[in-house]
Amino acid sequence: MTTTVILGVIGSDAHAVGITILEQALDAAGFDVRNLGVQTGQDEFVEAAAASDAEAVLVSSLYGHAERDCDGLHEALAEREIEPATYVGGNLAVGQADHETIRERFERMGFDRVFDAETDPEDAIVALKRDLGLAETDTERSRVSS
Amino acid sequence: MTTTVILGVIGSDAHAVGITILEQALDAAGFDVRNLGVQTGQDEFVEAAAASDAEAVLVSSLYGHAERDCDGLHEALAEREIEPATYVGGNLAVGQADHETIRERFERMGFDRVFDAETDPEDAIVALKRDLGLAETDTERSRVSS
Amino acid sequence: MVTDERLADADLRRIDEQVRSDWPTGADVDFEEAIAFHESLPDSKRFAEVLESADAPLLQPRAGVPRLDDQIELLRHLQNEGGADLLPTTIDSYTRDNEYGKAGDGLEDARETGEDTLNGFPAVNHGVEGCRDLIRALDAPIEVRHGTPDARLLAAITYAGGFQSFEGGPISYNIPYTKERDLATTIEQWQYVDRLAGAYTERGVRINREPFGPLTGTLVPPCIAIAVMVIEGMLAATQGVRSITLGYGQVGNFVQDVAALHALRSLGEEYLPDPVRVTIVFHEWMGGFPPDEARANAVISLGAATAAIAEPDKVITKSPQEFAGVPTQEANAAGLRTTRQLIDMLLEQNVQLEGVDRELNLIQKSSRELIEAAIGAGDGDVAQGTIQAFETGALDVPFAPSESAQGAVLPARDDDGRVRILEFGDLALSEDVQEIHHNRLDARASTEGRERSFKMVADDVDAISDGRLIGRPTGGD
Amino acid sequence: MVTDERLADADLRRIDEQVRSDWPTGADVDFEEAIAFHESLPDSKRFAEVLESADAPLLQPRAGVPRLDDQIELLRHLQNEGGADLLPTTIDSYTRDNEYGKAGDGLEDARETGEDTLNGFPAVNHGVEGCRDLIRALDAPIEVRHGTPDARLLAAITYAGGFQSFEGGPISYNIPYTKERDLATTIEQWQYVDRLAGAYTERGVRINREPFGPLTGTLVPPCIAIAVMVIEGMLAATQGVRSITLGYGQVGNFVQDVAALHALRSLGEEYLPDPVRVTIVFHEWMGGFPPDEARANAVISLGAATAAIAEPDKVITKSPQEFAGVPTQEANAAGLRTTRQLIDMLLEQNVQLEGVDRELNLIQKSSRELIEAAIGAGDGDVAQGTIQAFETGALDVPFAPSESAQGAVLPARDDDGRVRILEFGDLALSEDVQEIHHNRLDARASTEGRERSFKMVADDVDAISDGRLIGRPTGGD
Ligand code: B12
Ligand code: B12
Repeated sequence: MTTTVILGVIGSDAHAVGITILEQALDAAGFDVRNLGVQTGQDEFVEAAAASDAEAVLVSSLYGHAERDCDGLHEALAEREIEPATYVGGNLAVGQADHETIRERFERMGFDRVFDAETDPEDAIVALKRDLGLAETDTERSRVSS
Repeated sequence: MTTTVILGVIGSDAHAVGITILEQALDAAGFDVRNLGVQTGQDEFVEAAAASDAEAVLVSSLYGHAERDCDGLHEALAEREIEPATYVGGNLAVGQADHETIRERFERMGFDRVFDAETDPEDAIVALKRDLGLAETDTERSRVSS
Repeated sequence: MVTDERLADADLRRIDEQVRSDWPTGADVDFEEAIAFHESLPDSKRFAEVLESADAPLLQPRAGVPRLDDQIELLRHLQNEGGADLLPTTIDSYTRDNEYGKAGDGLEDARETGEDTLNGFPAVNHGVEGCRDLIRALDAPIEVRHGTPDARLLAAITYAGGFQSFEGGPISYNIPYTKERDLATTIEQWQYVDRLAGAYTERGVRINREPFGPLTGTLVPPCIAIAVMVIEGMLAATQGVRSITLGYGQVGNFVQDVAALHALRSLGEEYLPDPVRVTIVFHEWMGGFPPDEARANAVISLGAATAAIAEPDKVITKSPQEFAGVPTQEANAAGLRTTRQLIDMLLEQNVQLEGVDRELNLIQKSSRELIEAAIGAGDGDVAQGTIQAFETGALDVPFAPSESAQGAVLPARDDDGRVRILEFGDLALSEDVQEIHHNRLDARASTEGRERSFKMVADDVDAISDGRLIGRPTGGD
Repeated sequence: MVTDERLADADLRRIDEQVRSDWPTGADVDFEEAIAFHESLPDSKRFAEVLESADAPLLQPRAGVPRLDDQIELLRHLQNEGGADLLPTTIDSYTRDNEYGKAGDGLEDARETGEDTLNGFPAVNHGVEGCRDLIRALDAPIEVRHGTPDARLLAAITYAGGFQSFEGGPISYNIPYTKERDLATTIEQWQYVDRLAGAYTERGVRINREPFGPLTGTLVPPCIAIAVMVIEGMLAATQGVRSITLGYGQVGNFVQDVAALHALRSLGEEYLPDPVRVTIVFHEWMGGFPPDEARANAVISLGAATAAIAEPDKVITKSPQEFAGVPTQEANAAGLRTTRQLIDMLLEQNVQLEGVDRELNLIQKSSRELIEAAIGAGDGDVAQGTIQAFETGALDVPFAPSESAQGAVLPARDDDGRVRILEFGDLALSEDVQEIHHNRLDARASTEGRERSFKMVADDVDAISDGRLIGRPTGGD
């Protein structure tokens, strides 16, 4: 069983290194990763999620405009009647903001989980497994075969 | 006219570099400096001031015990019926204390001026000239001759 | 088809008019009147002269906030409390995308709520007069720093607005900064930016241009950065730019960084035509920072020490808050002062590192191979050749998000922490050079008892933020 | 007359009893029971073993507060948040003066008001059990750091209290720390301190002793520091100490500091008898700090970079708040992390500085001249010779407050920032060596267009806190 997840950097953000690392880690953990790359619009996230019946959408944003860029994403997903788990991570606000405030703000927007820039790819993998109800053995198997 | 000033590090404090620099600067500015060195007791300050009819007593303390070490100095001077200007300077409290609080505390103890560790020897010289009523020309003369 | 030739005056005028009609504030640009404004500025605000006549590395931070008065206050703080020699104005991301409408909304928001939702100064929206208010208010020269692939309107407005230095270039502000921009198009667009600087230069206003050396900021092998710098320098020189600052971002290995800065200077002077004054700028670590200010200070200090030894003309400083987000003005000034103290303590010492010459030779040889490959691919035309070279992968940048680059090159550190190339893709490096890289990385792999692999790359990307230089496997792996 | 001979067992016992009767807490010391306590400690608390088996420089801060629970909390913080490998307990100034009554009052005050009016931990007042509570509470080895000329009771109590490392020595804790102490007396007193450590050593508890290398912390020429270290090491070895850590304080010149650390290690190994394990410790800048945390971080980082290159066994870190007063625990931990990050980024790099060998030869030759002069002055007895040498000025320390030293030596930096000697007094250095110093300082004087003078010394004393290494005259002078 393969689990498809969508990954991308939203808006006009071009920070590519984080998703390159994430893609590689998710892939090694056995996920089927669709990496949309940087500077990806909301519509592209929604399109890709719908097209591949993805179980999760992972939105990355580093440059500080995440709030503006993500505004409306969950409504667009709802319109297409899909309900993937949605994660957002990176440097989500401009400046030296406190992560708790940011987390609340993005949870209110509909994200299931909000990650800061100290997030290790392993944290995302553990969360995905829990949220998508993947058994430990699934992953161990996939890890061996990868 | 020479103006005698007493200089020393009080208590069991052994920080010698600051008074070495101060001595040299005061000397170059034309003062007659009696440097009592480090680890000088209150009694030695009082004795020296009385003996040389000093116009100022400069107490240095770096190691954080100034308050304890200076307690009673002004009373001892009064007992000998001498009234030199009294300055204290250096790192006057243990830890990261704020200079305003410290200044007040030492002024209340009777010091005429309280200097922090950022003090340049020039600052002390300017203050001495003002407090002892030395004309600019006096010093300029002494500077030329030094 | 874009070639490396100077834009004709008629073309310059045509493009200029078209560009200025993109957004209402473009209409306020008047070249003659702008020359007069520049001429009215004191010597202390002439960027090129200040930079070129300095006898020790000048320090410049990055900084940009949406509102004009805040930007003035911020730059004053960096000058007075940080001791910055040269000032920056960093442009927001919407402006970089030419989304002046969104930038305007952000500016409005900032003005109304007092909260900054833009990550920089929207210079196009502030317009010529807004820029001049900024230039007038500060005492030091100010550079426009941005990341805009199509920076034509931004250049037209900020040059007229009194800025005398402008960062970026057709490769360095495309490949690391965008996904879908076509390289031929950005080269053409930057010909205008450079030609306009050239036009000012002809009138005695020597606008300084600074290609962005760090590229993706992440384990960029020196030869790649240097090749891109020299190429962008050549393109700018063709358009009449006469003050060019080539850049390089710290990789964290002392010997390699010192060697790379020497190589950058010598190749810049060799390849750029004589009337151009070449200066070099060193960027403190541009990759991921440690999530801890105390540790970040060590990264900044290592960069400052490198600068003291290599003596670039300018250093772009980082703040200890780099990891978390746009820094407070206090943290930004602190980064400047840490850098200054370290440079001033080391500068007078004669510090010579053994092995710099060997590394310098390798970097020069490799850079030359890449530059010549680009020139050769265009049969002598460096514009055409560069486009070809990026298409074929003969030139490439690691971690490049752009579809205009292969993005096939993968870097990794060797056993001494120098950045080498693990995957070359089609990079135009000779067998000799490739073998050196192979051998160095093999040595590391054997030290670590593991295969050379992407895991090594990922470990190296995280290493400095994890507190070390080389991403060795840790016990737990 | 004190000679460099091992104290007889009977003398040790006699002095021990006398010393322990100085203050009530002395009565609780029981040697056999103390051995049992040490034997009960896990390997991770055996100072000498942890230090001697490390494969990278270990980090140790300075820290001491009056109350036991506060000290435990402080050290936990430094270990957990700072990543300290070795922990300190810095003793307060009254204890250093053997004023246990005043120290007790200060401790009472601290307990009652919560305010710290003591500048360290009064270990004698805390007594054997208080010390053991501290040792038990922490996971790392802990050293007693102080500055006590007559440290006999402090040693008796802290050794019995479970500390396995003890800083100081008869010269290094006399000359820089006191005015009126007689050197012959402190040598005799430290023979007890060392002999007692030797007694523990014979029973398998190898107490580490660490002469205090930085001396007055202010422009100390390396040969002077090294000579004092080697002499104190020899005196300690005679008494049976088998783990000796020789120290050196950063002077801020890369090449000179690296050379000095190499010289310290090689001369230590050469002069100390074979059964002694010699390790070396590098102190980050011990002179006046900049009154600005950002700039202080650069000073700390320069020290850390030096440590990464020279690889001492241990580094004593400073905090960015050094200038202002005893640092907060957070600032202290920050100094540790800045140091760690810089060392870990540089350690794996093979950094070789040109010119280290030349400087190393000069330092070795000069140090040897001083050491041999001291040995010679005592006709082979280093205790006697040292007393003579300080009396005549053959050995001397700049800025020494002590009447036991001439204090005639004056140091100044040369044109490269290396610490040289401006006034030799009667220092036992050969004409050759003196000439080298003269020439270097003449070169500087001519660069600056001024005479060699005390003004140069004063300017150099302030230079680092003013933001540079060499105290050049500024425009205003
Ligand atoms: C390298 C870098 C660049 C490079 C990017 C090259 C490239 N194309 O990738 C360059 C130089 C081009 C660049 C440009 C800019 N940058 Co930049 N950049 C950085 C820097 C130094 C490192 C980023 C990085 O690669 N880290 C390493 C990777 C592995 O970590 P990561 O990206 O954080 O990703 C990890 C985690 O965050 C997490 N994660 C990330 N996303 C997600 C999503 C999910 C769902 C999950 C679970 C986890 C997760 O997992 C990842 C893997 O471990 C950071 C500061 C820092 N972190 O030290 C600034 C930083 C991100 N940049 C910043 C800014 C402002 C910009 C610019 C706007 C301005 C400028 N300086 O020119 C432009 C923007 C250009 C654009 N259009 O996007 C700011 C953002 C400010 C804010 N948010 O307040 C930062 C924080 C710097 C700063 N302090 O000012 N940058
Ligand atoms: C060098 C030094 C030492 C040397 C001193 C050598 C010697 N014999 O001189 C050694 C290593 C021996 C030492 C020992 C100790 N030190 Co110490 N030392 C320093 C250090 C790093 C520099 C001091 C110095 O020489 N500065 C250069 C001179 C030129 O400046 P200055 O002394 O400040 O003097 C100038 C001004 O303050 C002013 N000034 C001074 N006095 C006066 C008086 C008047 C009237 C006026 C007008 C002006 C004035 O003018 C002077 C000339 O410009 C400072 C921290 C710092 N400042 O960076 C710590 C410091 C002073 N030491 C400190 C401590 C705690 C100690 C010890 C108790 C503990 C220890 N670490 O071992 C012992 C005390 C020993 C003792 N019995 O006194 C603390 C004091 C803490 C506090 N007040 O809260 C400091 C601040 C370090 C710290 N952050 O913890 N120290």
